[in-house]
Amino acid sequence: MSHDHDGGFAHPAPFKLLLSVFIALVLLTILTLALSSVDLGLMGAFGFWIAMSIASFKAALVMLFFMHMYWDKPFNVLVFLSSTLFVILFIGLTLTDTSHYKNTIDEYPRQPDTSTMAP
Amino acid sequence: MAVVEPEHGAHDDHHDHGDFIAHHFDNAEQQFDSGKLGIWLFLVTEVLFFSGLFVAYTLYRVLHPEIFDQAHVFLDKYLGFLNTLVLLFSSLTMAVAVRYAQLGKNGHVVWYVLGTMVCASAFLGVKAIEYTHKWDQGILVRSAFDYHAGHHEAPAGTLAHTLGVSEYLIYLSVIPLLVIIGFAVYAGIAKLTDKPNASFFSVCMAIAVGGYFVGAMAGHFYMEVTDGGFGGRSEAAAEMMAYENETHSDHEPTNKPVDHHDESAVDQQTAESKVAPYQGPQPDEFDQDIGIFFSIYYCMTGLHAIHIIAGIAFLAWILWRSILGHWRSDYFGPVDYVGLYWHLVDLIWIYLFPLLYLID
Amino acid sequence: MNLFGTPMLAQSDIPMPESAKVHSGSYWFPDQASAFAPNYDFLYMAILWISVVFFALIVGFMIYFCIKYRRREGVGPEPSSSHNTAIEIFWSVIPSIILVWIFYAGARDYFDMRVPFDDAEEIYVTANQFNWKFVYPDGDVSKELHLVVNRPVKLIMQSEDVLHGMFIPAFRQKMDIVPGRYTYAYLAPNRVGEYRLACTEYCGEGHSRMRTICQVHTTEEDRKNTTKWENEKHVGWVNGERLFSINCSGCHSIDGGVKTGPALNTIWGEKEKLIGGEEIMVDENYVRESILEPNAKIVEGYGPVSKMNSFQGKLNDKEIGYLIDYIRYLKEPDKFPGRDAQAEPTTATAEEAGTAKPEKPAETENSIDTKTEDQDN
Amino acid sequence: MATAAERKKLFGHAENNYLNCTKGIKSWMFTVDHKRIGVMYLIGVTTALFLAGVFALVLRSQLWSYDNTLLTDKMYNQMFTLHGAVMVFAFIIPSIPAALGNFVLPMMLGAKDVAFPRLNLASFYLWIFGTGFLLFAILSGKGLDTGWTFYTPYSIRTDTGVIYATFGAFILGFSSIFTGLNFLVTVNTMRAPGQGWFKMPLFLWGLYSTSIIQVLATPVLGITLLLLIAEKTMHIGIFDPKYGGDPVLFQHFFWFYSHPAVYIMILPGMGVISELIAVYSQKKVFGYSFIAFSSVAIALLGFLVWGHHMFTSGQSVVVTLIFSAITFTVAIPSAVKVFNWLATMYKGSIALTTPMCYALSFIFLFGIGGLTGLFLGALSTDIHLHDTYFVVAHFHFVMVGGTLTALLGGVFHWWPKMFGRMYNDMLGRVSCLLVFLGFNLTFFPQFVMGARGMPRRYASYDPEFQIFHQWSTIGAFVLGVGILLGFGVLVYAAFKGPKISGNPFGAASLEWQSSSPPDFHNFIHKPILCDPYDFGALVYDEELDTYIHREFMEPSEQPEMEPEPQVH
Repeated sequence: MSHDHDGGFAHPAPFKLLLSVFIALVLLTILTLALSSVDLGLMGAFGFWIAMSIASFKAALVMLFFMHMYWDKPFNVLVFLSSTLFVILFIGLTLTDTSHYKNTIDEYPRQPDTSTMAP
Repeated sequence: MAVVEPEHGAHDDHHDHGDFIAHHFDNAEQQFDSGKLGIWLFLVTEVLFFSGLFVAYTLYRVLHPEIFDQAHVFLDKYLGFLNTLVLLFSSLTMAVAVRYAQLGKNGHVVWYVLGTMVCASAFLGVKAIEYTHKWDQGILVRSAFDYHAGHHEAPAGTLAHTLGVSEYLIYLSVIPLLVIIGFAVYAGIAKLTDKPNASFFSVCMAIAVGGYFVGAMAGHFYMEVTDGGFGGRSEAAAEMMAYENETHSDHEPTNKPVDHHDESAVDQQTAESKVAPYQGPQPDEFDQDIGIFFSIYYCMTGLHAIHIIAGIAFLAWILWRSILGHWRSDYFGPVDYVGLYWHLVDLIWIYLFPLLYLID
Repeated sequence: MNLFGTPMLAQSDIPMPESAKVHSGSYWFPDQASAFAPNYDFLYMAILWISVVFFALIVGFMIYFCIKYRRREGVGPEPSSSHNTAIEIFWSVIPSIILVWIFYAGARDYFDMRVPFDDAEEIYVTANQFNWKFVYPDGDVSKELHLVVNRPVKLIMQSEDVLHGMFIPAFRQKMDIVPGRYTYAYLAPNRVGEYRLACTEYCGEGHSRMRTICQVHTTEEDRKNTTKWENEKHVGWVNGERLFSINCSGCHSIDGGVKTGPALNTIWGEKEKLIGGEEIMVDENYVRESILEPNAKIVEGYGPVSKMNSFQGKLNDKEIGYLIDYIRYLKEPDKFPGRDAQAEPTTATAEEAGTAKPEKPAETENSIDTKTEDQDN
Repeated sequence: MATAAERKKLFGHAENNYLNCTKGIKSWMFTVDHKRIGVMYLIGVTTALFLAGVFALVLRSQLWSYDNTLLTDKMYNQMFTLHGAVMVFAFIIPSIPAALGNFVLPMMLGAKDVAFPRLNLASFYLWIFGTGFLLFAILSGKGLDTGWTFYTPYSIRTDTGVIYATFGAFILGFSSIFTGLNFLVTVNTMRAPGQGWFKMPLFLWGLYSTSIIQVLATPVLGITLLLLIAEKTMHIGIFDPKYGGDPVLFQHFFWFYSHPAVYIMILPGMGVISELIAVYSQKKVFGYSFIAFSSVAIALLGFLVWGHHMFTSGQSVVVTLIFSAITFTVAIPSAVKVFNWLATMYKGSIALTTPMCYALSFIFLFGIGGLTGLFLGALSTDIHLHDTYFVVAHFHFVMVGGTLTALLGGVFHWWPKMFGRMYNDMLGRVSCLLVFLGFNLTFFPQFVMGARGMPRRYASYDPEFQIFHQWSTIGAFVLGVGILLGFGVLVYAAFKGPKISGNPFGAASLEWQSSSPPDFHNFIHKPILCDPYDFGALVYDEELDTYIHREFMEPSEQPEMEPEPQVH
């Protein structure tokens, strides 16, 4: 970040920009909601990925402008985004494993659990 | 080369130290950069903290899609949507608060931080309605899951009965009520003892926590209007029923609304033939593991709610310092840091909303 | 208890089976009693020698440098380069190549240990705190594992409470037993004798007492005659239940619910309507036929072509018998001996429901103690 | 340049220093000074070490004979659990980073403090509370008998103090996170002007890599323990098979943290060793950037190998293969470090002082610990060795032979800086010898036992193994005596040892450019930035009996020849 002595290191985001980001976020939320109501099965597996893509786009908007990533040091951005890498790693390897031994769980006879059902 | 010079005279060429620069920093910018990196790293730990729940969610959703299909109809997506809007708006006010802190306009910061806090409380209010409604119906974590369809009436004569709300809601609301009363009383005392800042702060806090009741009333009103809520559910289930009715036209079509406010539906269900059409949620149709969805739901939203509460505490600290007029263009770090934290809470919700409420 | 045949133990007065005396483990290893053992021992020794060579080099240089370059009056450090990319790459790459080989060798042998044998004897293992139970294909039950030499075995293992681990050092085989699912272990005993079998996954108070024996017999007859079987013969329907859950439960329910195939809980002895309109009595023959030739007679509502695959060659007569027992049991459970009849330890269901209660040490410990003492004396 | 009087003020023995600049218990309890916090941590982790060490000796006593009745099975299980939990969570993880790191890191950077001093103090108090909760699990009367891993479903079924202990570990986790976060920020933003990344001492690289792991992995431990508490109190059905959960999933959660945590334990130790070898060989570290990058590489690769703790757990074959393959890649950077240390000694001027003796025994013991890792990384051998004493011996060679040895070496190295007094070097070396011999005697027999099939966590065992266990028990007591001796030597020195000046060992990193003990502000002057391993930049000041940077000497005073470093 360049350091100019007049403005200090603050980068106030323009009010209009923030407002338009908010409006975009609201519209995207409505879009997700609408898609989930309308499609119902037609989208199939894609529905999930579309919803996730929209959520990620919203997240990107929040991060870029609300969280000032747009003006922030690249190192900070790298630090934060690297966390998602580790989350993906965590999910990915664990899921790979469980999906491979899932069949051994499915074939195991489980007693229906009634012990904790309230009367 | 004059290497031996007193350390404390070494910074004369730097611009003035502000009041808030800690002794071990050379200048305001180093302090700000340190804080900023620190908060980003903290957010990294937060992301990884939540990651465990996302792993649990992903695994159970991939391995047991059926329990997610069965369970999500219990979540009202319009209430989720309302909460998303509230949280997005609070993010906006927070971002604006940061902007004014950067410009050194403390008065503006006060109002926008207050707005953020009201939204945060309102979010919790809506959440309280959602939770208590589920508790009434026995929609709990895996081991305690004991769904019983229908309206839960509070025993006659209780306050909950008079208000037409859940008993649990009354219990939950006691806490914010006490907080509000506490702040209101303290505001009066501070006023009398001539502490205008403290008085103003307490009034603001009372208003901020009051947002809880706004949210709760909005949620309750929605529940009343939709006759027990379940906006998402009735719609989805109705369409599914229509679909089932087409494919199984030889069977008695059941056009009964799916909210099953009476127990007769259960009997009807058992009387059905072997190949019964989908009827909406009935206790005996569930996979026995359906409660795991709600375990994950409660863990995720519960942990998120705890973060909201912590956020309110941080915001209160920012509010107080704004009232004292601490912020200026070279010292606004705390507002920025709390803002980043708040946006992260928003970010997590942005993912939770489709993951929990909008399962197809 | 001498299960190991080491000289150290041989000194003790404990009487031991003849077979155990002829074996002795080497310095590093217990007896080699399974087909996996030579591979394991080879790889172990290979890594050991690779490590010894590297270690000797490192420590040798370290000591040499300490002497040669010890600090002396008036002698400073000699100048030498502070980095040398060539040599650093050299000593990164050489170990890498060795590591790749170790990984390959380990993975290759691992596959041998985890891939099922074609015609393995299937033995069901049930572990609980802190006992073992082994159920053989013909329904015999024992508290020790009894195998026949050169007959490969598949252990189908389940736990009734917490994690356990099945470990037979002489076979170099180990597998955890995870509650809520089956885990499998494959054994290829190739040497007669008695070997240790121990629990290796910490399971609570009596963990270290959860030890038993794996005895490898010369012949099937030997096993049949010399083994001390548990008195209670395992009843058929319990075997059938297990087979059902693995083979049938995907398509047939036992609670009256509709799945791909008809529910089986109430059909025994009833007349079922077939597709052609005729009726048939559900009896041994019909069940057997349905398992082996699913298409022969299909119940109305599930046709016209059966979605069921034939189990010809997958289930033998004895197993089909167990399944028939199980279907009969489903209809009239009262007429069959319950699970408890086989002195099977009760599951901890009731205990687990509320706050955990202390275990019943008296019962459990006794059973362990008697077992170990039997062996000792 | 500075006059002799100025030099004495800057680099001599300081009577007014951080230890006595303010007085009273409150001035320590509420201090935000990183040096004081480091000292308090040192006292804290030493206490934890002794506590857990006593547990260990009780364990070893029980194992003296194959059917000993010193402890009941239940007590034995509690004892090894507490030994493991206290050692891991309260001692090893905070030991080098929080105690030595806190003291040394800001000074190595030429900074006045860490970036967030109050957070630093907070993390110390979190450590206190966390350890307190962990110990409360003992005092609550029920003990704790799950093993430090808290594996489900046993941890859900047992009625012992799992909730206290997990909550304690949860708090300790946050203590660790805050320390790591603080260090990351400090290294990033508070390096002395002109101190580039590759001008940092290698100890800082070790700490930096450690902090990366602390920040990234520890939160997962937090959520794992929270979920475990929820599972235990409410039965949420994520880990409990009775309610549709999956116990193996818990192991994934747990090891996603706990494997990287192994590197939290060893990486700072490696950093300390890099310093010690360089200083006591008076040689620039060989292959600086290889060592630096190998630390970061180990930290990142450490996240990809957690499944190697689960080869027999019911993990699928595919994932097992992946984890095994990646496991071997971690071996490379570790090996590179060892080779580079040796190359640093080559043609050096090696002084076998106490810290150097510890460093050499580190190389020996860590060598064994690392190489035996190969047996456990290879799949077929791991099947046999998993959950046996072989594993116990392996990780003790790494954690005790590695981390504890490095900690002792580091403490002996920086002790004169901390307290301004010198210890008895001969007794220090004797303590090192006792630790070395005792340690090998304790754990080497365990390799043999493990290979022959002795399972771990056994209160009683087959008589075959008795002789090995007896050797092991004798060794454990020798090890205990060695550590106590070292402790005694240090404590005596802190109060009664001969006073000493700023840089007695001729080390070139910045923390030595101060008085001993350091001033409250660390440096009275701005330290002169130089390469941390440029020992040629130092000259010997006879009057002060210490080494100082060449630029502080008058030209006339500078000796013409290189000074020979002195051995104390």
